[in-house]
Amino acid sequence: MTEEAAPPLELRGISKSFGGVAALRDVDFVLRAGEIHGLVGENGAGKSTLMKIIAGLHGQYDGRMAIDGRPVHFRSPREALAAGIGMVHQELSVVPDLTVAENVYLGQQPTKAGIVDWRAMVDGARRHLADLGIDVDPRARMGSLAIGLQQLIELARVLFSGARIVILDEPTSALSPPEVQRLFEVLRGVRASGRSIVFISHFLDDVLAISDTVTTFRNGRLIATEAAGSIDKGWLIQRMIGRGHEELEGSYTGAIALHSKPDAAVVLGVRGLSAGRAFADVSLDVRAGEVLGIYGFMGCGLIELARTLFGKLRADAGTMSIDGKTLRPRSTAEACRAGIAFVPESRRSMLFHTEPVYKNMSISVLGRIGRLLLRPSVEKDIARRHVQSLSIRPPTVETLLGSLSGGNQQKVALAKWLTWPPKVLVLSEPTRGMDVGAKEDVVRIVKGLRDQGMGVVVLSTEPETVLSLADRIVVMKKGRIVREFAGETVSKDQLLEAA
Amino acid sequence: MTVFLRNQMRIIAPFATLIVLVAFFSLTSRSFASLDNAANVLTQISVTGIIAVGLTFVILCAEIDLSVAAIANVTGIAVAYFTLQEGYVNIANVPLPGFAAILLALLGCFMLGLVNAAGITLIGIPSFIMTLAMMQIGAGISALLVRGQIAYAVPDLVSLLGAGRVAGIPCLVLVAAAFLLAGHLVLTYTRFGRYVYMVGGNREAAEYAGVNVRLVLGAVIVISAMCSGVAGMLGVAHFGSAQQNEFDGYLLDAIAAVVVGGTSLFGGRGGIGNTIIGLLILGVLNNGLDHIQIDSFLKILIRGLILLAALIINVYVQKVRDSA
Amino acid sequence: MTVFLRNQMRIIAPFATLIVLVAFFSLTSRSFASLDNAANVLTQISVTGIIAVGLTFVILCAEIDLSVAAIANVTGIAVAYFTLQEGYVNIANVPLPGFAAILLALLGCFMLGLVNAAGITLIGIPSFIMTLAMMQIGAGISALLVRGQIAYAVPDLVSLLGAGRVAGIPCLVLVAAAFLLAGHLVLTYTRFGRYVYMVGGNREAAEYAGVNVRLVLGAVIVISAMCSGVAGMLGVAHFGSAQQNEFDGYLLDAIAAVVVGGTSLFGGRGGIGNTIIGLLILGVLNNGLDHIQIDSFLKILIRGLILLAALIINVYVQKVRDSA
Amino acid sequence: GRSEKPLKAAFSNAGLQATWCAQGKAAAEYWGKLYNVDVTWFDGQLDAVKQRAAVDNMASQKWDFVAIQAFGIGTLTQPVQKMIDGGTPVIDMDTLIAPLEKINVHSFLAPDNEFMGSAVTQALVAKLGGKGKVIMTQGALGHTGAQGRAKGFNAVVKQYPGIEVLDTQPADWDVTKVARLWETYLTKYPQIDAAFFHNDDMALAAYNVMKARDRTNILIGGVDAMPPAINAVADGRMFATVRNPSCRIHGGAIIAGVAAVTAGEKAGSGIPKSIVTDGPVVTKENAAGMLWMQDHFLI
Ligand SMILES: Nc1ncnc2c1ncn2[C@@H]1O[C@H](COP(=O)(O)OP(=O)(O)OP(=O)(O)O)[C@@H](O)[C@H]1O
Ligand SMILES: Nc1ncnc2c1ncn2[C@@H]1O[C@H](COP(=O)(O)OP(=O)(O)OP(=O)(O)O)[C@@H](O)[C@H]1O
Ligand SMILES: [Mg+2]
Ligand SMILES: [Mg+2]
Repeated sequence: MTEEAAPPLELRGISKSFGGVAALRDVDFVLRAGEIHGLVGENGAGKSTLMKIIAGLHGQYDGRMAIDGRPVHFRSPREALAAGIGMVHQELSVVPDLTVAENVYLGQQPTKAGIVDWRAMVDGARRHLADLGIDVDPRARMGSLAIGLQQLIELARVLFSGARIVILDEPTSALSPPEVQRLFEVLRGVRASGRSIVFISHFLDDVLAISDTVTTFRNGRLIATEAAGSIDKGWLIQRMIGRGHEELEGSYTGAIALHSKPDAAVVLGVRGLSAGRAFADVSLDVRAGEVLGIYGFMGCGLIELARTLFGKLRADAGTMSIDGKTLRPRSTAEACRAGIAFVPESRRSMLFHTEPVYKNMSISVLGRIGRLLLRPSVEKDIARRHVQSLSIRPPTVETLLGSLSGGNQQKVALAKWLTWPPKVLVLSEPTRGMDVGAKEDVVRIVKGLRDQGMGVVVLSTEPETVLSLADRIVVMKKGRIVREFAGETVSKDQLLEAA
Repeated sequence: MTVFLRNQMRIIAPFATLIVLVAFFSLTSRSFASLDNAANVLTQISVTGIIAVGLTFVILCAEIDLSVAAIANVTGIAVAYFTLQEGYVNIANVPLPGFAAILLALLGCFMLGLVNAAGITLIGIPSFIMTLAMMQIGAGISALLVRGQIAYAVPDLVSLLGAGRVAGIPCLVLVAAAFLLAGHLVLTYTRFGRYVYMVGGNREAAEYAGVNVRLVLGAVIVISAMCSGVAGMLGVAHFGSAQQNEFDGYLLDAIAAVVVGGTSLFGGRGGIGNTIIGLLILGVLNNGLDHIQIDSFLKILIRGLILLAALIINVYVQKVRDSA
Repeated sequence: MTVFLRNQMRIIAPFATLIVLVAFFSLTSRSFASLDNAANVLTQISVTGIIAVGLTFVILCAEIDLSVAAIANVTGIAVAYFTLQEGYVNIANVPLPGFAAILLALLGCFMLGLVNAAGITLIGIPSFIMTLAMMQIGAGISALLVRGQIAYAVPDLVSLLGAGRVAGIPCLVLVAAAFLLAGHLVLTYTRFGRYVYMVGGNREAAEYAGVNVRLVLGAVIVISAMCSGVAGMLGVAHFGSAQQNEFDGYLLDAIAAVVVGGTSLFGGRGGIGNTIIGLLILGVLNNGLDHIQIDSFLKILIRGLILLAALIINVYVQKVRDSA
Repeated sequence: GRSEKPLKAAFSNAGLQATWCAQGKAAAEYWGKLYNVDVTWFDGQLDAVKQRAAVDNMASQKWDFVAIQAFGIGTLTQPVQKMIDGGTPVIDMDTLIAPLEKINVHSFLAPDNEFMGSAVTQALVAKLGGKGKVIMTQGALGHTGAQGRAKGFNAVVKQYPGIEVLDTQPADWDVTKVARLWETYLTKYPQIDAAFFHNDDMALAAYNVMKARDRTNILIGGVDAMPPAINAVADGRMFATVRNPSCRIHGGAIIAGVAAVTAGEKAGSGIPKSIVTDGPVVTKENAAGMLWMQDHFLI
């Protein structure tokens, strides 16, 4: 080796397995000083696992890690932090009951003579947040803020913690495009100060835009590392998926023509629906056999609207009707009985990880399989059908759900509504955190359902998702519907502009 | 390890504990291992067993019910309150025909269960403190009904089920067995039972799957109150008297039985099979300690230590299962 | 609503409950609203208060400690066990100098706390059942030490702090105030205190932020045991005797004080301020009911109902706060 | 007289946590040794259910005789009946196992609670000269002993129009509740002349509160006369207590049992169905003697 200085972070021959499943196989990874290193790969490729090893969350692994050439082996996040490694995790990890200021300084509250210096904390937090272009009262309770803001505050914490190596695991999934741009400016500032950043994302355009170097992962292996300037999106998809990328790419970008069906019957009618501060005066019609896309930035009320449609949240005003019959769901069970089905955005909150696949699929239709008694054989038969038609891996219905990959879990979540198709299917962020291949599967399944005559509502903050699925698109902004696209051609830029 | 074996670990560990205890007492005491004493053990765990059936439902849903003993006590006292007492019993009670007394008492515990359920599901009070308050309320009602006196008579049916024998077997044991069996069947073979496991496993997911989570929780709390009520009525018949605080000890016993048996306090895992093993462990432990010559003051400590040991084993075995 | 007011809702609701109770008892009893009686209330909540300080830490971490009363009892008995007793006390005890007795007793409760902490953080037993087992173990040790007898003498220092007065104010009240103040300062102004809120608010986030969650949990459990121990020692001095089961009632009282004060059982919300209000609510309730002429049997029920009402108010106010 | 061959006896009492019960156990073991009886103990742990389980276990073993103090009246009937039916003499101590007409025990050795209550109250009232303000602090209201003692107290004060009863709240035998109650009383009532407690442990706890407020002029009466209380009487902290003769009852049970086995005494003929085992009122004068007798398990 003829390098003058050892790289800030160097990993050699890293392998890690959970139970019998290999998550990482013999990975060599080098992070250089002052670079933004993009990391892409399918769901379950092992990106987060590698980063968690670096951040001290997984103490048990094979292989060697070195910081500035010095060998290290972290066994807790504390040790990693002490060595200058900060990480923003894929799942939001903030303390909702504490103030914004404390969340900015989480775990490193400034002290004077051993006593927490509240004033310094509030002032410092205000300064850091201003640097990110955020204007909130640092004394406000974290939980009272929108998710996107919380995500930014968590980012602020790690960016300003003084970490020399900053790992961002899908930091933008909850951010609006302007927020993403602001984040990128800050990241460039961090890079300019000589610190290094690992940036993980499924938004390949973002990765290419911000990174100096990009590394692709597939199936636990590091496939390639290239300078960002010398590659394009197609190249990345090729490396990530390992198969032809043309058709994937097609549905993913560019302007598309909408084919709405104005004469089909309205299955779900919504008039003047309002709920607290989340959204107001929302009116929609969902027709049989069409996909209605609802697009908006994070925090514009999409999540709350989805939950209100499914009876999880109570509306303050307005009406809903199914097939013209008024519906006022006070519980999810009631909405369900009326024919509405729902898939929430987080996998954690829609599946039973310690139960087998077939129970996850049958939970919503138990009442139809048998009024009082269970009929496991019927349940399994139904589950087998779905496993086959959705090509879920592994193809057995007795496997515990927790051992499936994220994409396969997502398919199971959808499958539970397919046995007796509902009249209206509400999907919230159906592709969040999914790799392009899995996204393609979702698109295929949803379009199939639509063609059977179901009314589908897709709510998403990802323009690509809405564009690839919807027959008609409405745009929400600050809790209100501001624009509808029907029977025309629409592009990503138009959506962003409307929102 | 095969999937089957792994799934069974949750019951195998407590079962091993049980075997060790039985072996230990059989070796150290000559009077322990007898048919007569086996009947003792079964009778002694019967009242706890009936309570534990309901509590198993509650704990499977990741909730807790601290009012089981108090509700048992109220119900037992209520059924006596509505029964004609001997002349020397000094309670201003309201004698009614037997079936009416039983119905009223059951209605009473149903109502208390309903209040619990409403507090937990509608108002949103955590079950731990809602049932803590109910424990006090139950004690208060008991005190008001008997006013420090003791009642002895209960309706014939209650007396038969609680203190009678059929073919030499105490009816109480048969009733407890029936409750445990029914609980097992409901949990394993009905839709409601599946919902209980799912709600305990991931409440949010159950809700998003269209399960009426509040209804399931409410039902489970009411079931617990009803089981406690029946246990209280039969307990009064079994012990031969109804008085304040009679059942206080059952709270910890019932919780311990469910948990020592291997049902997870975090919900979704375990079942009546585990509860049965837990009941037997505690029953054998309590009974066995009476059969060996041991300092009375030491007994309490030994009981606590064995309990702790059983819990540690459970937790370790669980880890083996999860990581395997 | 301003940010400030909204943040204060958690304490305003219980405070309103307290005001209502004080007003009610002042109107219905002539002897309630006096300075002397205020001193009574303060003395009466002092032992609970010291226990509740530790329990507040535990509950803020979203754990529970059911062994507080048992550990208080053991420690109180231990300090008497190591003190020279009068001739008529029939305990084979081991008299030591006062400071040695105090140190040994504190060491004892520290060890019990450590066992709790090890069970919870190292082995992974849920705190609910670990401390349930410890409750039994504590009762067992108490039984072994006093063997059904009652001890009266405690070291002078303990006796001064538990039963003495300084400038007319009971030392016990001063000690409790000192514990509450110290608890408040630690929770608000030290990193450890903030870690407690972080661990209770989001355990994973705390861990990611580099907090040694196990250490915090372990520390909190040990703190709880130590507070209970001190409460037990001073309680023995205050009540003038050390005997088995003496402190049993303190378990529910301490939990109720913390929870009625508005600290969330799910962790991360609340604090010593809330605990103080909760202590006063329970103290006023218990004391006030002694002042008004009321059927003794009805008292238990009324206490339960008022408790429930306070909880319902807490939950509703909380909802207002969260939705605002 | 003493048994030739060693006898096996089982004892159960309410709960060894109580000093009175613990003393009883020591007395039974002491007299057992003298009479060649091997005593096995089944602790009731002050819990009706636990005692029932213990007595169930007792009933499934073989004993020459059995002696029981019930924690909850009526809760032990079934196993006790089983032992009686099996020919084992069952001696009932202190508290009824069940109303006497419901169960045929060998004999019932018990103090007269009403007498104890009235005797101490009488001593207090006499000292006050029939005039003054008194408070009774009761045990658990469900406890028959407490009910009897309250009856005795009421019977006496009724006879003296000069005596005013200020309060009679229960403290459930719990010293922490006694302290709370008495703190309130001392605030509420500027004048209290005498106080009667349903047992000495409660009386001593209340004394503590009185001392803390310099109200030691209150005459204290208690029940049980265990050594700490006798000492308190001797040094003037308490005025009087009445002996609830634990040793006499438990020792008497040994003797009654041995007589039943060796001499074939039958219930109702050889030994009366019910024996009142009363103790005297203890004041400064007889305190020392009472202590000596207890040391040797005589009363
Ligand atoms: N704690 C765990 N226990 C068991 N298996 C795990 C655990 N964490 C990760 N895995 C498995 O390891 C593999 C890699 O997961 P990882 O989270 O690293 O993927 P990823 O590349 O970050 O995917 P995504 O893009 O969905 O975040 C997956 O098969 C996953 O199921
Ligand atoms: N369109 C649908 N698509 C998928 N699942 C559905 C659909 N409609 C109902 N279900 C599921 O079937 C279950 C049974 O529905 P059904 O209307 O038969 O309930 P039920 O048996 O009448 O229940 P209850 O007795 O509580 O009224 C519902 O809980 C729901 O989960
Ligand atoms: Mg990941
Ligand atoms: Mg229906």
